[in-house]
Amino acid sequence: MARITVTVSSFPIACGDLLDRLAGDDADCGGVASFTGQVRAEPGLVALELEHYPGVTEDALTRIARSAADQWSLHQAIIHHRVGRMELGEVIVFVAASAPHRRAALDATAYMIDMLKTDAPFWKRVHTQAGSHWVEARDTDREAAAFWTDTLASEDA
Amino acid sequence: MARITVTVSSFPIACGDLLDRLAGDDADCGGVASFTGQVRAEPGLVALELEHYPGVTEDALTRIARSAADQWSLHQAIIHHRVGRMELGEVIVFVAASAPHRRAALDATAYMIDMLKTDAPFWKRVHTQAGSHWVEARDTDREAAAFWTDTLASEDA
Amino acid sequence: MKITIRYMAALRDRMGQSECVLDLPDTITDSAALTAHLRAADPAAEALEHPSIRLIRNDEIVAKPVALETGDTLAFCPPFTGG
Amino acid sequence: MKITIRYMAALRDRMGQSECVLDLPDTITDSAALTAHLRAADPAAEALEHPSIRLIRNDEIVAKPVALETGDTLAFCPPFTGG
Repeated sequence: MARITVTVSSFPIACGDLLDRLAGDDADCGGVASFTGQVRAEPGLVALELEHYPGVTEDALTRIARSAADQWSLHQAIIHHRVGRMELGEVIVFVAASAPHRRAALDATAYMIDMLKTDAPFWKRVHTQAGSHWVEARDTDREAAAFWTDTLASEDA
Repeated sequence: MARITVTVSSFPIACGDLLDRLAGDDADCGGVASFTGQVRAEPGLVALELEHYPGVTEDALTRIARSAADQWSLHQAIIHHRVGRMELGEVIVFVAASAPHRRAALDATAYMIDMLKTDAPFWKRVHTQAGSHWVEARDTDREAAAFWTDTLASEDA
Repeated sequence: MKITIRYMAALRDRMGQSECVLDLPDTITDSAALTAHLRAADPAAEALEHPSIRLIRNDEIVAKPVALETGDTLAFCPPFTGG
Repeated sequence: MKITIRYMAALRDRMGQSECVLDLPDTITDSAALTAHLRAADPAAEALEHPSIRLIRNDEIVAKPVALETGDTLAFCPPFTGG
Protein backbone atom coordinates (compact mmCIF):
# COMPACT_ATOMS: atom_id res chain seq x y z
CA MET A 1 0.00 0.00 0.00
CA ALA A 2 1.46 3.33 -1.05
CA ARG A 3 2.02 6.10 1.43
CA ILE A 4 0.12 9.22 0.29
CA THR A 5 0.90 12.65 1.72
CA VAL A 6 -1.27 15.61 0.73
CA THR A 7 -0.88 19.08 2.20
CA VAL A 8 -2.55 22.39 1.41
CA SER A 9 -1.09 25.27 3.35
CA SER A 10 -0.40 28.99 3.21
CA PHE A 11 3.17 28.50 4.43
CA PRO A 12 6.22 28.27 2.14
CA ILE A 13 6.98 24.76 0.87
CA ALA A 14 10.30 23.19 1.89
CA CYS A 15 10.89 21.23 -1.33
CA GLY A 16 14.34 19.96 -0.44
CA ASP A 17 13.16 18.55 2.88
CA LEU A 18 10.18 16.89 1.21
CA LEU A 19 12.42 15.32 -1.43
CA ASP A 20 14.80 14.03 1.21
CA ARG A 21 11.86 12.35 2.93
CA LEU A 22 11.36 10.21 -0.19
CA ALA A 23 14.95 9.80 -1.38
CA GLY A 24 16.75 7.34 0.84
CA ASP A 25 13.54 6.56 2.69
CA ASP A 26 12.91 3.19 1.18
CA ALA A 27 15.48 0.80 -0.25
CA ASP A 28 12.72 -0.91 -2.28
CA CYS A 29 12.63 2.19 -4.47
CA GLY A 30 15.00 2.66 -7.34
CA GLY A 31 13.78 6.11 -8.26
CA VAL A 32 12.24 9.28 -6.94
CA ALA A 33 10.94 11.96 -9.30
CA SER A 34 9.73 15.41 -8.35
CA PHE A 35 8.23 18.50 -9.87
CA THR A 36 8.26 21.97 -8.34
CA GLY A 37 6.06 24.70 -9.77
CA GLN A 38 6.88 28.27 -8.87
CA VAL A 39 5.68 31.80 -9.61
CA ARG A 40 7.24 32.77 -12.92
CA ALA A 41 8.13 36.40 -13.42
CA GLU A 42 6.14 38.05 -16.19
CA PRO A 43 6.01 41.67 -17.28
CA GLY A 44 4.10 43.67 -14.66
CA LEU A 45 3.45 40.67 -12.40
CA VAL A 46 3.76 41.50 -8.71
CA ALA A 47 2.33 38.46 -6.94
CA LEU A 48 0.04 35.48 -7.31
CA GLU A 49 -2.85 34.58 -5.04
CA LEU A 50 -4.31 31.10 -4.78
CA GLU A 51 -7.87 30.49 -3.60
CA HIS A 52 -9.13 26.98 -2.98
CA TYR A 53 -12.10 25.02 -1.60
CA PRO A 54 -10.96 23.69 1.79
CA GLY A 55 -11.72 20.02 2.30
CA VAL A 56 -12.64 19.40 -1.32
CA THR A 57 -9.13 20.33 -2.43
CA GLU A 58 -7.48 17.86 -0.09
CA ASP A 59 -9.91 15.13 -1.24
CA ALA A 60 -9.19 15.88 -4.90
CA LEU A 61 -5.41 15.84 -4.38
CA THR A 62 -5.64 12.60 -2.42
CA ARG A 63 -7.65 11.04 -5.22
CA ILE A 64 -5.06 12.14 -7.80
CA ALA A 65 -2.15 10.84 -5.70
CA ARG A 66 -3.96 7.57 -4.98
CA SER A 67 -4.74 7.10 -8.65
CA ALA A 68 -1.07 7.69 -9.54
CA ALA A 69 0.02 5.27 -6.82
CA ASP A 70 -2.32 2.56 -8.12
CA GLN A 71 -1.43 3.08 -11.76
CA TRP A 72 2.37 3.10 -11.34
CA SER A 73 2.78 0.97 -8.19
CA LEU A 74 4.29 3.85 -6.25
CA HIS A 75 5.78 3.45 -2.81
CA GLN A 76 5.12 7.06 -1.89
CA ALA A 77 3.35 10.01 -3.45
CA ILE A 78 3.49 13.57 -2.15
CA ILE A 79 1.42 16.54 -3.26
CA HIS A 80 2.04 19.76 -1.39
CA HIS A 81 0.18 22.84 -2.65
CA ARG A 82 0.43 26.34 -1.32
CA VAL A 83 -2.51 28.79 -1.11
CA GLY A 84 -2.75 32.50 -0.35
CA ARG A 85 -0.35 35.13 -1.63
CA MET A 86 2.99 34.22 -3.25
CA GLU A 87 5.77 36.45 -4.51
CA LEU A 88 7.81 35.96 -7.69
CA GLY A 89 9.94 32.82 -7.59
CA GLU A 90 8.09 31.31 -4.63
CA VAL A 91 7.01 27.70 -4.83
CA ILE A 92 3.33 27.06 -5.60
CA VAL A 93 3.32 23.29 -5.70
CA PHE A 94 5.62 20.34 -5.05
CA VAL A 95 4.81 16.86 -6.35
CA ALA A 96 6.94 13.75 -5.91
CA ALA A 97 6.72 10.00 -6.44
CA SER A 98 8.93 7.08 -5.50
CA ALA A 99 8.79 3.76 -7.32
CA PRO A 100 10.88 0.68 -8.02
CA HIS A 101 11.74 1.95 -11.54
CA ARG A 102 12.53 5.38 -12.95
CA ARG A 103 9.92 5.51 -15.68
CA ALA A 104 7.11 4.88 -13.17
CA ALA A 105 8.33 7.66 -10.87
CA LEU A 106 8.71 10.14 -13.75
CA ASP A 107 5.37 9.34 -15.40
CA ALA A 108 3.49 9.41 -12.09
CA THR A 109 4.97 12.83 -11.31
CA ALA A 110 3.96 14.22 -14.72
CA TYR A 111 0.49 12.73 -14.25
CA MET A 112 -0.02 14.28 -10.82
CA ILE A 113 1.04 17.78 -11.86
CA ASP A 114 -1.07 17.61 -15.03
CA MET A 115 -4.18 16.32 -13.26
CA LEU A 116 -4.09 18.69 -10.31
CA LYS A 117 -4.22 21.65 -12.68
CA THR A 118 -7.63 20.64 -13.95
CA ASP A 119 -9.11 18.40 -11.25
CA ALA A 120 -8.49 20.19 -7.94
CA PRO A 121 -10.43 23.32 -6.95
CA PHE A 122 -7.73 25.98 -6.98
CA TRP A 123 -8.08 29.39 -8.57
CA LYS A 124 -5.21 31.70 -9.40
CA ARG A 125 -5.45 35.46 -9.19
CA VAL A 126 -2.62 37.62 -10.49
CA HIS A 127 -1.70 40.94 -8.99
CA THR A 128 -0.03 43.22 -11.52
CA GLN A 129 1.09 46.81 -11.38
CA ALA A 130 -2.13 47.65 -13.28
CA GLY A 131 -4.53 45.76 -11.00
CA SER A 132 -5.75 42.23 -10.28
CA HIS A 133 -7.55 39.57 -12.29
CA TRP A 134 -8.39 35.90 -12.23
CA VAL A 135 -6.35 33.57 -14.42
CA GLU A 136 -8.26 31.87 -17.23
CA ALA A 137 -7.98 28.10 -17.60
CA ARG A 138 -5.66 27.14 -20.44
CA ASP A 139 -6.54 24.73 -23.22
CA THR A 140 -3.04 23.24 -23.00
CA ASP A 141 -3.70 22.23 -19.38
CA ARG A 142 -6.98 20.57 -20.34
CA GLU A 143 -5.21 18.75 -23.16
CA ALA A 144 -2.44 17.56 -20.83
CA ALA A 145 -5.00 16.12 -18.41
CA ALA A 146 -7.00 14.60 -21.26
CA PHE A 147 -3.85 12.88 -22.52
CA TRP A 148 -3.58 10.91 -19.27
CA THR A 149 -7.29 10.17 -19.07
CA ASP A 150 -7.22 8.81 -22.62
CA THR A 151 -3.96 6.92 -22.11
CA LEU A 152 -5.05 5.25 -18.89
CA ALA A 153 -8.48 4.43 -20.29
CA SER A 154 -6.97 2.74 -23.36
CA GLU A 155 -4.54 0.78 -21.19
CA ASP A 156 -7.44 -0.47 -19.10
CA ALA A 157 -9.33 -1.51 -22.22
CA MET B 1 22.80 30.60 -21.61
CA ALA B 2 21.90 27.75 -19.29
CA ARG B 3 23.84 27.11 -16.14
CA ILE B 4 25.21 23.54 -16.17
CA THR B 5 26.44 21.84 -13.01
CA VAL B 6 28.07 18.42 -13.27
CA THR B 7 29.63 16.61 -10.33
CA VAL B 8 31.12 13.14 -9.96
CA SER B 9 32.06 12.34 -6.40
CA SER B 10 32.40 9.50 -3.92
CA PHE B 11 30.56 11.46 -1.23
CA PRO B 12 26.83 11.12 -0.48
CA ILE B 13 24.58 13.34 -2.60
CA ALA B 14 22.51 15.98 -0.78
CA CYS B 15 19.48 15.86 -3.09
CA GLY B 16 17.31 18.22 -1.09
CA ASP B 17 19.99 20.90 -1.02
CA LEU B 18 20.58 20.53 -4.76
CA LEU B 19 16.86 20.82 -5.48
CA ASP B 20 16.59 23.94 -3.32
CA ARG B 21 19.40 25.48 -5.35
CA LEU B 22 17.16 25.29 -8.43
CA ALA B 23 13.74 25.82 -6.90
CA GLY B 24 13.31 29.47 -5.99
CA ASP B 25 16.61 30.32 -7.64
CA ASP B 26 15.23 31.97 -10.71
CA ALA B 27 11.87 33.68 -11.06
CA ASP B 28 12.06 33.21 -14.84
CA CYS B 29 11.45 29.51 -14.25
CA GLY B 30 8.00 28.10 -13.84
CA GLY B 31 9.12 24.56 -13.16
CA VAL B 32 11.86 22.42 -11.73
CA ALA B 33 11.88 18.65 -12.25
CA SER B 34 14.23 16.18 -10.63
CA PHE B 35 15.06 12.50 -10.62
CA THR B 36 16.92 10.67 -7.89
CA GLY B 37 18.21 7.15 -8.52
CA GLN B 38 19.11 5.05 -5.51
CA VAL B 39 20.37 1.56 -4.69
CA ARG B 40 17.30 -0.68 -4.75
CA ALA B 41 17.24 -3.60 -2.35
CA GLU B 42 17.25 -6.96 -4.10
CA PRO B 43 17.53 -10.46 -2.67
CA GLY B 44 21.10 -11.01 -1.52
CA LEU B 45 22.32 -7.54 -2.52
CA VAL B 46 24.73 -6.04 -0.01
CA ALA B 47 26.15 -3.00 -1.81
CA LEU B 48 26.79 -1.44 -5.18
CA GLU B 49 30.12 -0.16 -6.47
CA LEU B 50 30.46 2.36 -9.27
CA GLU B 51 33.61 2.62 -11.36
CA HIS B 52 34.04 5.43 -13.88
CA TYR B 53 36.57 7.00 -16.24
CA PRO B 54 37.65 10.25 -14.57
CA GLY B 55 37.63 13.23 -16.90
CA VAL B 56 35.74 11.45 -19.65
CA THR B 57 32.74 10.95 -17.34
CA GLU B 58 32.49 14.64 -16.51
CA ASP B 59 32.79 15.52 -20.21
CA ALA B 60 30.07 13.04 -21.13
CA LEU B 61 27.70 14.30 -18.41
CA THR B 62 28.35 17.91 -19.40
CA ARG B 63 27.54 17.05 -23.01
CA ILE B 64 24.27 15.38 -21.96
CA ALA B 65 23.26 18.32 -19.72
CA ARG B 66 24.22 20.84 -22.40
CA SER B 67 22.24 18.94 -25.01
CA ALA B 68 19.18 18.91 -22.70
CA ALA B 69 19.60 22.61 -21.99
CA ASP B 70 19.73 23.43 -25.71
CA GLN B 71 16.83 21.18 -26.64
CA TRP B 72 14.41 22.35 -23.91
CA SER B 73 15.67 25.91 -23.29
CA LEU B 74 16.59 25.11 -19.70
CA HIS B 75 17.72 27.74 -17.23
CA GLN B 76 19.68 25.25 -15.18
CA ALA B 77 20.65 21.60 -15.46
CA ILE B 78 22.28 19.57 -12.71
CA ILE B 79 23.76 16.08 -12.95
CA HIS B 80 25.36 14.77 -9.80
CA HIS B 81 26.60 11.16 -9.92
CA ARG B 82 28.19 9.23 -7.12
CA VAL B 83 31.01 6.70 -7.56
CA GLY B 84 32.61 4.13 -5.27
CA ARG B 85 30.71 1.94 -2.83
CA MET B 86 27.06 2.58 -1.95
CA GLU B 87 24.82 0.81 0.53
CA LEU B 88 21.13 -0.11 0.02
CA GLY B 89 18.91 2.95 -0.30
CA GLU B 90 21.81 5.35 -0.89
CA VAL B 91 21.53 7.82 -3.74
CA ILE B 92 23.49 6.96 -6.92
CA VAL B 93 22.48 9.88 -9.10
CA PHE B 94 20.56 13.14 -8.93
CA VAL B 95 19.40 14.94 -12.06
CA ALA B 96 17.41 18.17 -12.20
CA ALA B 97 16.28 20.76 -14.73
CA SER B 98 14.60 24.15 -14.43
CA ALA B 99 12.68 25.69 -17.31
CA PRO B 100 9.97 28.25 -18.02
CA HIS B 101 7.37 25.48 -18.47
CA ARG B 102 6.71 22.18 -16.71
CA ARG B 103 6.80 19.88 -19.73
CA ALA B 104 10.29 21.09 -20.69
CA ALA B 105 11.63 20.50 -17.17
CA LEU B 106 10.08 17.02 -16.96
CA ASP B 107 11.16 15.89 -20.42
CA ALA B 108 14.70 17.23 -19.98
CA THR B 109 15.00 15.35 -16.69
CA ALA B 110 13.83 12.09 -18.26
CA TYR B 111 16.24 12.66 -21.17
CA MET B 112 19.24 13.25 -18.92
CA ILE B 113 18.67 10.17 -16.76
CA ASP B 114 18.04 8.00 -19.84
CA MET B 115 21.09 9.23 -21.73
CA LEU B 116 23.56 9.05 -18.87
CA LYS B 117 22.82 5.35 -18.46
CA THR B 118 24.15 4.58 -21.91
CA ASP B 119 26.44 7.51 -22.81
CA ALA B 120 28.62 8.11 -19.75
CA PRO B 121 31.45 5.73 -18.78
CA PHE B 122 30.16 4.29 -15.51
CA TRP B 123 30.21 0.62 -14.60
CA LYS B 124 28.19 -0.96 -11.82
CA ARG B 125 29.45 -3.85 -9.74
CA VAL B 126 27.12 -5.59 -7.32
CA HIS B 127 28.28 -7.11 -4.08
CA THR B 128 26.01 -9.92 -2.94
CA GLN B 129 26.20 -12.38 -0.10
CA ALA B 130 27.43 -14.90 -2.69
CA GLY B 131 30.18 -12.72 -4.21
CA SER B 132 30.63 -9.87 -6.66
CA HIS B 133 29.92 -9.38 -10.34
CA TRP B 134 29.64 -6.64 -12.96
CA VAL B 135 26.18 -5.54 -14.00
CA GLU B 136 25.25 -6.27 -17.63
CA ALA B 137 23.87 -3.44 -19.75
CA ARG B 138 20.12 -3.70 -20.16
CA ASP B 139 18.29 -3.58 -23.48
CA THR B 140 15.58 -1.43 -21.89
CA ASP B 141 18.19 1.24 -21.11
CA ARG B 142 19.47 1.20 -24.69
CA GLU B 143 15.90 1.47 -25.95
CA ALA B 144 15.17 4.41 -23.63
CA ALA B 145 18.22 6.29 -24.93
CA ALA B 146 17.38 5.37 -28.54
CA PHE B 147 13.88 6.80 -28.04
CA TRP B 148 15.35 10.25 -27.36
CA THR B 149 17.92 10.02 -30.14
CA ASP B 150 15.19 9.11 -32.62
CA THR B 151 12.76 11.70 -31.29
CA LEU B 152 15.23 14.56 -31.34
CA ALA B 153 16.54 13.57 -34.76
CA SER B 154 13.03 13.53 -36.25
CA GLU B 155 12.24 16.93 -34.67
CA ASP B 156 15.37 18.37 -36.24
CA ALA B 157 14.42 16.96 -39.62
CA MET C 1 -36.39 23.98 0.13
CA LYS C 2 -33.38 25.80 1.55
CA ILE C 3 -30.15 25.80 -0.48
CA THR C 4 -26.86 27.51 0.33
CA ILE C 5 -25.19 28.79 -2.80
CA ARG C 6 -21.50 29.66 -3.08
CA TYR C 7 -19.77 31.51 -5.88
CA MET C 8 -16.06 30.79 -6.21
CA ALA C 9 -13.27 32.99 -7.56
CA ALA C 10 -14.24 34.90 -10.74
CA LEU C 11 -17.91 33.93 -10.29
CA ARG C 12 -17.92 35.67 -6.91
CA ASP C 13 -16.84 38.91 -8.59
CA ARG C 14 -19.38 38.37 -11.36
CA MET C 15 -22.31 37.66 -9.00
CA GLY C 16 -21.27 40.31 -6.48
CA GLN C 17 -21.50 37.95 -3.51
CA SER C 18 -19.72 34.92 -2.13
CA GLU C 19 -22.60 33.06 -0.51
CA CYS C 20 -26.37 33.25 -0.09
CA VAL C 21 -29.12 31.08 1.32
CA LEU C 22 -32.23 30.73 -0.86
CA ASP C 23 -35.64 29.32 -0.10
CA LEU C 24 -36.55 27.74 -3.42
CA PRO C 25 -39.92 26.69 -4.84
CA ASP C 26 -40.50 22.93 -4.82
CA THR C 27 -40.40 22.84 -8.63
CA ILE C 28 -36.64 23.23 -8.48
CA THR C 29 -35.12 19.81 -7.98
CA ASP C 30 -31.73 20.05 -9.68
CA SER C 31 -28.91 22.42 -10.53
CA ALA C 32 -30.17 23.10 -14.06
CA ALA C 33 -33.53 24.32 -12.77
CA LEU C 34 -31.69 26.35 -10.14
CA THR C 35 -29.51 28.23 -12.65
CA ALA C 36 -32.58 28.99 -14.81
CA HIS C 37 -34.31 30.33 -11.68
CA LEU C 38 -31.27 32.47 -10.78
CA ARG C 39 -31.00 33.84 -14.29
CA ALA C 40 -34.62 34.99 -14.23
CA ALA C 41 -33.73 37.15 -11.22
CA ASP C 42 -30.30 38.28 -12.42
CA PRO C 43 -29.02 38.14 -16.04
CA ALA C 44 -25.44 37.87 -14.70
CA ALA C 45 -26.36 34.31 -13.63
CA GLU C 46 -26.13 33.28 -17.29
CA ALA C 47 -22.42 32.75 -16.51
CA LEU C 48 -23.40 29.89 -14.18
CA GLU C 49 -24.76 27.94 -17.17
CA HIS C 50 -21.51 27.98 -19.13
CA PRO C 51 -20.34 24.41 -19.91
CA SER C 52 -16.96 25.08 -18.25
CA ILE C 53 -18.58 25.77 -14.84
CA ARG C 54 -18.08 22.95 -12.33
CA LEU C 55 -20.23 22.15 -9.32
CA ILE C 56 -19.32 21.19 -5.78
CA ARG C 57 -22.29 19.85 -3.82
CA ASN C 58 -21.80 19.27 -0.09
CA ASP C 59 -18.03 19.13 -0.39
CA GLU C 60 -18.01 16.85 -3.39
CA ILE C 61 -17.21 17.64 -7.02
CA VAL C 62 -20.25 16.43 -8.98
CA ALA C 63 -21.33 16.14 -12.61
CA LYS C 64 -24.00 18.48 -14.02
CA PRO C 65 -26.90 18.55 -13.56
CA VAL C 66 -27.01 17.39 -9.97
CA ALA C 67 -30.13 16.70 -7.90
CA LEU C 68 -30.70 19.05 -4.96
CA GLU C 69 -32.18 18.44 -1.54
CA THR C 70 -33.05 20.83 1.20
CA GLY C 71 -30.04 21.75 3.29
CA ASP C 72 -27.60 21.26 0.42
CA THR C 73 -24.69 23.59 -0.24
CA LEU C 74 -23.97 24.08 -3.93
CA ALA C 75 -20.84 25.88 -5.08
CA PHE C 76 -20.44 27.23 -8.62
CA CYS C 77 -16.82 26.98 -9.72
CA PRO C 78 -14.98 28.51 -12.68
CA PRO C 79 -12.51 26.11 -14.32
CA PHE C 80 -9.73 25.16 -11.90
CA THR C 81 -6.37 26.87 -12.40
CA GLY C 82 -4.08 25.47 -9.72
CA GLY C 83 -0.57 24.08 -9.97
CA MET D 1 54.73 2.77 -31.96
CA LYS D 2 53.96 2.89 -28.24
CA ILE D 3 50.36 2.54 -27.14
CA THR D 4 48.97 2.48 -23.60
CA ILE D 5 46.05 0.11 -23.34
CA ARG D 6 43.46 0.17 -20.56
CA TYR D 7 40.83 -2.42 -19.76
CA MET D 8 37.79 -1.13 -17.89
CA ALA D 9 35.46 -2.92 -15.48
CA ALA D 10 34.53 -6.47 -16.63
CA LEU D 11 37.21 -6.36 -19.36
CA ARG D 12 39.87 -5.82 -16.71
CA ASP D 13 38.80 -9.06 -15.01
CA ARG D 14 38.66 -10.82 -18.36
CA MET D 15 42.11 -9.65 -19.51
CA GLY D 16 43.68 -10.06 -16.07
CA GLN D 17 45.23 -6.58 -16.08
CA SER D 18 44.11 -2.97 -15.95
CA GLU D 19 46.77 -1.32 -18.09
CA CYS D 20 49.77 -2.18 -20.25
CA VAL D 21 52.12 -0.34 -22.59
CA LEU D 22 52.81 -2.07 -25.91
CA ASP D 23 55.38 -1.39 -28.57
CA LEU D 24 53.46 -2.26 -31.72
CA PRO D 25 54.66 -3.08 -35.24
CA ASP D 26 54.16 -0.24 -37.76
CA THR D 27 51.56 -2.30 -39.61
CA ILE D 28 49.07 -1.59 -36.85
CA THR D 29 47.48 1.77 -37.54
CA ASP D 30 44.01 1.47 -36.02
CA SER D 31 42.03 -0.18 -33.23
CA ALA D 32 40.77 -3.02 -35.43
CA ALA D 33 44.32 -4.08 -36.32
CA LEU D 34 45.23 -3.74 -32.64
CA THR D 35 42.50 -6.09 -31.40
CA ALA D 36 43.46 -8.67 -34.06
CA HIS D 37 47.08 -8.40 -32.88
CA LEU D 38 46.04 -8.80 -29.21
CA ARG D 39 43.88 -11.81 -30.03
CA ALA D 40 46.79 -13.57 -31.73
CA ALA D 41 48.66 -13.34 -28.42
CA ASP D 42 45.73 -14.08 -26.12
CA PRO D 43 42.41 -15.69 -27.16
CA ALA D 44 40.65 -13.82 -24.29
CA ALA D 45 41.15 -10.65 -26.36
CA GLU D 46 38.32 -11.85 -28.61
CA ALA D 47 36.05 -10.08 -26.10
CA LEU D 48 37.55 -6.75 -27.20
CA GLU D 49 36.07 -7.23 -30.68
CA HIS D 50 32.48 -7.56 -29.49
CA PRO D 51 30.23 -4.93 -31.14
CA SER D 52 29.10 -3.68 -27.70
CA ILE D 53 32.65 -2.68 -26.69
CA ARG D 54 33.25 1.10 -26.69
CA LEU D 55 36.56 2.88 -27.08
CA ILE D 56 38.01 5.86 -25.25
CA ARG D 57 41.08 7.30 -27.00
CA ASN D 58 43.05 9.98 -25.16
CA ASP D 59 40.12 10.85 -22.88
CA GLU D 60 37.57 10.94 -25.66
CA ILE D 61 34.81 8.48 -26.49
CA VAL D 62 35.37 7.56 -30.15
CA ALA D 63 33.70 5.47 -32.83
CA LYS D 64 35.25 2.18 -33.96
CA PRO D 65 37.64 1.66 -35.61
CA VAL D 66 39.79 4.57 -34.56
CA ALA D 67 43.21 5.50 -35.98
CA LEU D 68 46.12 5.17 -33.56
CA GLU D 69 49.27 7.23 -33.17
CA THR D 70 52.30 6.69 -31.02
CA GLY D 71 51.75 7.91 -27.48
CA ASP D 72 48.01 7.27 -27.59
CA THR D 73 46.08 5.78 -24.68
CA LEU D 74 43.27 3.48 -25.77
CA ALA D 75 40.70 2.19 -23.25
CA PHE D 76 38.45 -0.78 -23.99
CA CYS D 77 35.06 -0.30 -22.28
CA PRO D 78 32.20 -2.73 -21.70
CA PRO D 79 28.75 -1.15 -22.23
CA PHE D 80 28.14 1.64 -19.74
CA THR D 81 25.85 0.84 -16.79
CA GLY D 82 25.63 4.04 -14.75
CA GLY D 83 22.64 5.88 -13.33
